[in-house]
Amino acid sequence: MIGFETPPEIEERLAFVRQVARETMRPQARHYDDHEHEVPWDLARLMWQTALRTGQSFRSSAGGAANGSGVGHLTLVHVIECLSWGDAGLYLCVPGAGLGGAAIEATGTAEQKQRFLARYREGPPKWASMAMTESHCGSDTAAIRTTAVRDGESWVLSGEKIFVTGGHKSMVDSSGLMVVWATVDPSAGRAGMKPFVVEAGTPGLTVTKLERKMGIRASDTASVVLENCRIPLDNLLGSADVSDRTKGFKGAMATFDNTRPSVAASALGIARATLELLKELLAAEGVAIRYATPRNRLSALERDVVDMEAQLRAAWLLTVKAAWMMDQRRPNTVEASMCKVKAGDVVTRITQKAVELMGPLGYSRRLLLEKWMRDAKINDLFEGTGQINRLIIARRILGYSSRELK
Amino acid sequence: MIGFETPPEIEERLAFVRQVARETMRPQARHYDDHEHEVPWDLARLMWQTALRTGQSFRSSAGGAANGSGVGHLTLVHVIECLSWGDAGLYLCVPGAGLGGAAIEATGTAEQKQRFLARYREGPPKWASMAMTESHCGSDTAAIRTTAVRDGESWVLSGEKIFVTGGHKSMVDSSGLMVVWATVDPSAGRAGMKPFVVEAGTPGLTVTKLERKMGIRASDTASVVLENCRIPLDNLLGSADVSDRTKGFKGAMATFDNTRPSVAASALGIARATLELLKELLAAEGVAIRYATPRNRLSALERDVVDMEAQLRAAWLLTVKAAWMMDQRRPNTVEASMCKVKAGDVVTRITQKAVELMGPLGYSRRLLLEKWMRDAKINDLFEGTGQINRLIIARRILGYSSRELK
Amino acid sequence: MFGFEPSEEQATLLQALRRFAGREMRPHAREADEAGHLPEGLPQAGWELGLLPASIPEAHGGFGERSAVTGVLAAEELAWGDVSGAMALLAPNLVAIPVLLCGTAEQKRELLPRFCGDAYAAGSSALLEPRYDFDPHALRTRATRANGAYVLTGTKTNVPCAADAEWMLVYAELDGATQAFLVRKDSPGLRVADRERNLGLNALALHTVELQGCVVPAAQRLGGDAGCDFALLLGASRVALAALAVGVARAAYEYSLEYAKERTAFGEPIARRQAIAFMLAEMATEVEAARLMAWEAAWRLDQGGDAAREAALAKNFADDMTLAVTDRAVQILGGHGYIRDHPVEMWLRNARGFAVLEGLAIV
Amino acid sequence: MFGFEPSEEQATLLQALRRFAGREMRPHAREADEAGHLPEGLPQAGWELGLLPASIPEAHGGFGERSAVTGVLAAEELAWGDVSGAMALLAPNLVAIPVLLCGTAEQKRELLPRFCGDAYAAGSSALLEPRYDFDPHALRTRATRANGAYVLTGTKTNVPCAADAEWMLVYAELDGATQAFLVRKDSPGLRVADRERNLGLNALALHTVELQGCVVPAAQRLGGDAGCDFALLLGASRVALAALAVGVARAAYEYSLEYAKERTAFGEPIARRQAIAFMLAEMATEVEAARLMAWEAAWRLDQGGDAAREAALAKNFADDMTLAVTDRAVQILGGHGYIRDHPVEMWLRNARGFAVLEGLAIV
Repeated sequence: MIGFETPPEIEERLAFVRQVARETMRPQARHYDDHEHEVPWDLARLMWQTALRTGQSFRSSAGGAANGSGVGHLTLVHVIECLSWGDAGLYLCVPGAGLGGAAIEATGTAEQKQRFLARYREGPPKWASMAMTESHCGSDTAAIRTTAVRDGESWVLSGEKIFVTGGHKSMVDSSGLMVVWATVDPSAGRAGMKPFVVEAGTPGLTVTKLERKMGIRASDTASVVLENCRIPLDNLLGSADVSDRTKGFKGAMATFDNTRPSVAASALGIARATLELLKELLAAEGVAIRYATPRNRLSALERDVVDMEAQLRAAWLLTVKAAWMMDQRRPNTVEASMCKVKAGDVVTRITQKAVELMGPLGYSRRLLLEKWMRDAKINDLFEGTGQINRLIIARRILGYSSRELK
Repeated sequence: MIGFETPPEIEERLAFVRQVARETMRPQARHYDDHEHEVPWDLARLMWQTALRTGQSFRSSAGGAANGSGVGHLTLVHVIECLSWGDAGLYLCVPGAGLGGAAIEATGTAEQKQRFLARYREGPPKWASMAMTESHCGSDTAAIRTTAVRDGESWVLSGEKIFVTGGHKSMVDSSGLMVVWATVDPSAGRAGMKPFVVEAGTPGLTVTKLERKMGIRASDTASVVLENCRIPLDNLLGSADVSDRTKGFKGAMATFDNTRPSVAASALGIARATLELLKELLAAEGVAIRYATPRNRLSALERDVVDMEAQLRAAWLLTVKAAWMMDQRRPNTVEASMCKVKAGDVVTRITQKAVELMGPLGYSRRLLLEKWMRDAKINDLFEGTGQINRLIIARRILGYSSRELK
Repeated sequence: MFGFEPSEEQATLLQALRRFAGREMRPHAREADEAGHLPEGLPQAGWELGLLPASIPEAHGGFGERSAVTGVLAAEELAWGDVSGAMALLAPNLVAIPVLLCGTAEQKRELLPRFCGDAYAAGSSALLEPRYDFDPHALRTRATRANGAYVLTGTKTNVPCAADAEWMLVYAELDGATQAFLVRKDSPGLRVADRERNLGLNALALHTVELQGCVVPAAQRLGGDAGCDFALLLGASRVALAALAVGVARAAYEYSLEYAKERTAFGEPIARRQAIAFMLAEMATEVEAARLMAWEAAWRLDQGGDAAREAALAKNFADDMTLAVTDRAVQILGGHGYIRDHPVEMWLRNARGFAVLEGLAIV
Repeated sequence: MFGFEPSEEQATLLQALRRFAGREMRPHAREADEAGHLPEGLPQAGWELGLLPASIPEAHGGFGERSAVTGVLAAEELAWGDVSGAMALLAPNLVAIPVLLCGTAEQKRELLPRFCGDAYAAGSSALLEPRYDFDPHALRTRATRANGAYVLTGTKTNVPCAADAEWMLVYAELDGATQAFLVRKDSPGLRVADRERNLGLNALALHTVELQGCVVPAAQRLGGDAGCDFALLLGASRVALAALAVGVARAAYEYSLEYAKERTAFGEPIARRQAIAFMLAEMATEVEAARLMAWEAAWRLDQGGDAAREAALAKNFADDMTLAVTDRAVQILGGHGYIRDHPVEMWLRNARGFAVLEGLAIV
């Protein structure tokens, strides 16, 4: 059946989320933008306690999917969209298993999932992170140089990682964990790349730098050095066998497929916030948008708003569909990349345009429009740039391997 | 010095051209669109006689450059822009040495230039054409299969060519010539590619098909079969030596560098015609364009017109600069491709948008707007698609060879 | 609930439509474009798919219930085959659907059975007017009251199948709002004038229609004295056009994708170049997004909600999308895209129509 | 004649400017952005390039003649170094150029020598107002006549160097048109309020300025009783902004080009991928086109012709171009583009300002 009604169970969850976004996150948005890397502990505790009480994470679909309701990812994109409507930087500070958890879900054994993820259902707030990128390679994830060498009953990790979202929160501010991708066999290329879990407090892992960013400044983006970082053998997620291609690099890709709609949803939360504020400000000036009028009969400003609204809707429907497919357990690589590409484009365009349409008011820090433009841009860049996602889509629709289409 | 004044000698030449465009070409535009491939003899004779009388071609810069005035190419882009304002399809029917002549200018010896180009200064109207593309290769000009084999005092050409602009006019409708690119050594790649002059009436060259096109229907786009087409040895332009790289493939490229600003100018003639008609129609409806008003304060339609005007100006200035550089005998490969890319984009956008802005009137064949949209699109496609020209620009600005950037 | 999959019934219908579009429409589209008319038997052959009767309840001679969602699914498939043909096939909708949605009991009784027979019966509607700043909410065609009847005066353009339709729905301004009137062929004051000649949609018979004091009995006002909900009809029309636009774009996307995989340059398929591959990725994304927007607006119509905004947004998006996608398809084919041996230039011309057309289809 | 090459004199100046921008501006731009102010000695160091005195005739203390073309050439180079710094360096122009173009003999005598000394003397002008629909032709700041003087009332925003400038040119509506008034620092009724905090241009001191019944003697109306040619001043201002926008874009284009050649992924520089290479080709083309448009509009100003349309088109084009180019530069740097270690995110924030700003520079 074709249908577009938000199910009541999602609406129910959103009631609380909307309230937090409106009353707790939005009013603090400017403060945490001005105070880069300050941890929003009030929000973190509130969200953590609520997640513990309800058993439903705000950062991963695990709860939903596990209880068989089948709307895990659909719920998640709705929740994330709402939280990012409140503030995208603060959303990234909401504790929970997040991207690190998604990697464990995608590549870990049942035992590992239990062992590593249990902490996210008890105790004080915790974050999880994933370390993939290295300074010499961005999109080229197969080129990573961090090594994992077996030494008796341990793996010893050595290398440097950058762009670890929430790295500081997961390892320093809380007793969380980081999923570190390293190669067990540099000669094996992607097949040698494996995910390892490093728990907070493990000697040999140091957070060396927090990036100063254009936007989403509440979120920490960490650099990490691994120096003879020793972890138990069974902290390798999945199999150490380099001929086992199902869980290694493909596991990472599965993680991204899982999380791309979440990134899209976050982008679209910013876009909706922007469009709503823009329309409110215009309405206060007596400008009403005549949606049903042919668009070349509108004022330039009205037509821009109508276009922005159409683009936002387009991106949101792609996102909902990608999440729905995941809940239906269908392959959704193309759809996940499509919604990511589109949402990244759309939020960039909408926020940039909104600043322009409000003139000097839009450019000023008195309104949040300029902040949202800064926050927005990350969505074109992380978890695969727009270019990488276009590559993924193109390979699939053309039936090309990554060798055939580089 | 930086300056933007059209020199008086160009203005003088344009007086006649403007009159022809307005009084002879424009009124016949629809007729020759409806009657595909009919030769506009009246126009052809008028332009031919005028060129003979004045000694100034409408299709090539040769006259201007030779007399040392130094404004040959500048004049030419102005002339072509004006003629295409009249009608781009009919402009391509104006007799003269055109693209074939440009190839001879770029690659021939002084003797060859005299021998082959003299006919364009006397007798009845004649056209020249250039045959490069083959059906299996479009942009990949180095892959051509047409061969030239030496047999005593002759070259024997064999192969099939498509997309020969004006092929029929040059070889069937007049005693002109065609510059045919063929390889003297298939193993030598680009180095083996050489230009050969085939004169009208040469046995073994047959025009086999005229393409039915979206627009510029007055112009013929011919397919040609060469079957043991025997031509004198010295009809090879430049040197037969495959190690001589200056005049072969590079000669072709020089031809394109020479003619790309002309193609851009033709595109921009269509664009200006479109914009002028659009503004006239709107003015008749009482719509005035407020140029100096901030554009987000305009109506959607006004802002579109202002944007179109800015884009047209941008493309035209790039074109003028590329032509100016050629007159200054400076390398202008980048500039020639820039103006071609921009003009192709701009004319496509402007004509497509104009149809939309005039609503059902724009879509109707009662106005020429729909025709100009069809005429326009070729400019994105021939003498290097937008993609190929981007490649050329990119290689130059990056300092990459064609091997490094494919 | 959310759902992105046609029902079983819809899937079966789509299969039949795809077969029909591929076999009966696509192969003849170019010839029809050049000739200026559709293949003789096409409307009848398409009629036998039973689309419209499946939207009309049994009480009025049909065998189903209208679903805008099913309508947009069908419209996309038909337009994928040929949009001129699709509009001709859907022309009976132009009368039947508005009557079904807004007609009086009498109007339904009188008109709906005419569209449930075995033979294709053309219908038509006249909304568009020949002005650059056409606005369906501010028509220049006027309806005035006189002697208990309505008198229509004005000029309409691009009225589909106007010469063949027994009934035509004419939209006119009445008391400051847009209303619709059922006008029978050969009514005095109604003149079906010349065929329009346009950039595209050449195979579809589109006419100028002159209304010069055309008297229409009060009972032929759509919805009777209460009138019709024009916003509802406009929404249903815009959704239909959006879906047709998706069909055209999908055709062009698929064609250029196949071409790019087969065409080689510099020793490999051109699809292996990022410039081409990324264009295709973007085309695929935009087509899919436009489709979902049309679906959502149609779904909202079926829920009985106000879909005016969604329908307008879906149409706006699809208008731009279909132009961009067909233009890119021509670009991918390069010089070959400009030649009428390939269909892409025709699709570009057809696609350009969407942003300037209103009211030419309804589901 | 057509010409696309700076004169010898201009070329010499450009060399000096390039050196200055590269050594004195670029290296400090990021720190200035974070700190919210320019390096202490920058305005004075820039002043020693002698740009403004070279535009003022000897009779008024300078040593040259104004050329808008030279002005845009200089503006591009300075903005390539840092646009906040460039605007501060050019701030004296905001008073001097309008006086030069439209001032009375008395105004020229009084004011121009102040801008020909050895020390940088800030100037300022107040055009922009804090509203989304700002239009320089329809100001809300009003000038009314009272007792042979003018009284100014209204609120101005983003007034550069307002706290430091001895003289400020305030634009206000008078008799339905925009006119300008020379207002001295500390005039009663003139209040330089808080620094603005914006998305970009953070190093430049931009202030809100309140005018509450600020009385200005009649002799301080620019051009005296005859007033000024505002269209001319607006044109000269828009051309300056267009050239500054080109400078920002060129910086981003060059930086991302170098990055793309050095950064490797999948075994080769990312510039070898079409997606990146084509972006760079388009950026190069757009920067060049915008530059030529600014040149042409400036040339037209120098010819004494009406350049209002050309200047508006040049600014419109440059506004869009500089946003698109800086955004693409961030895109080419990927995640690194988002980090404040690289300048491109700053350039994107600065670039976004152009479409919302008017009157902040003049040449």
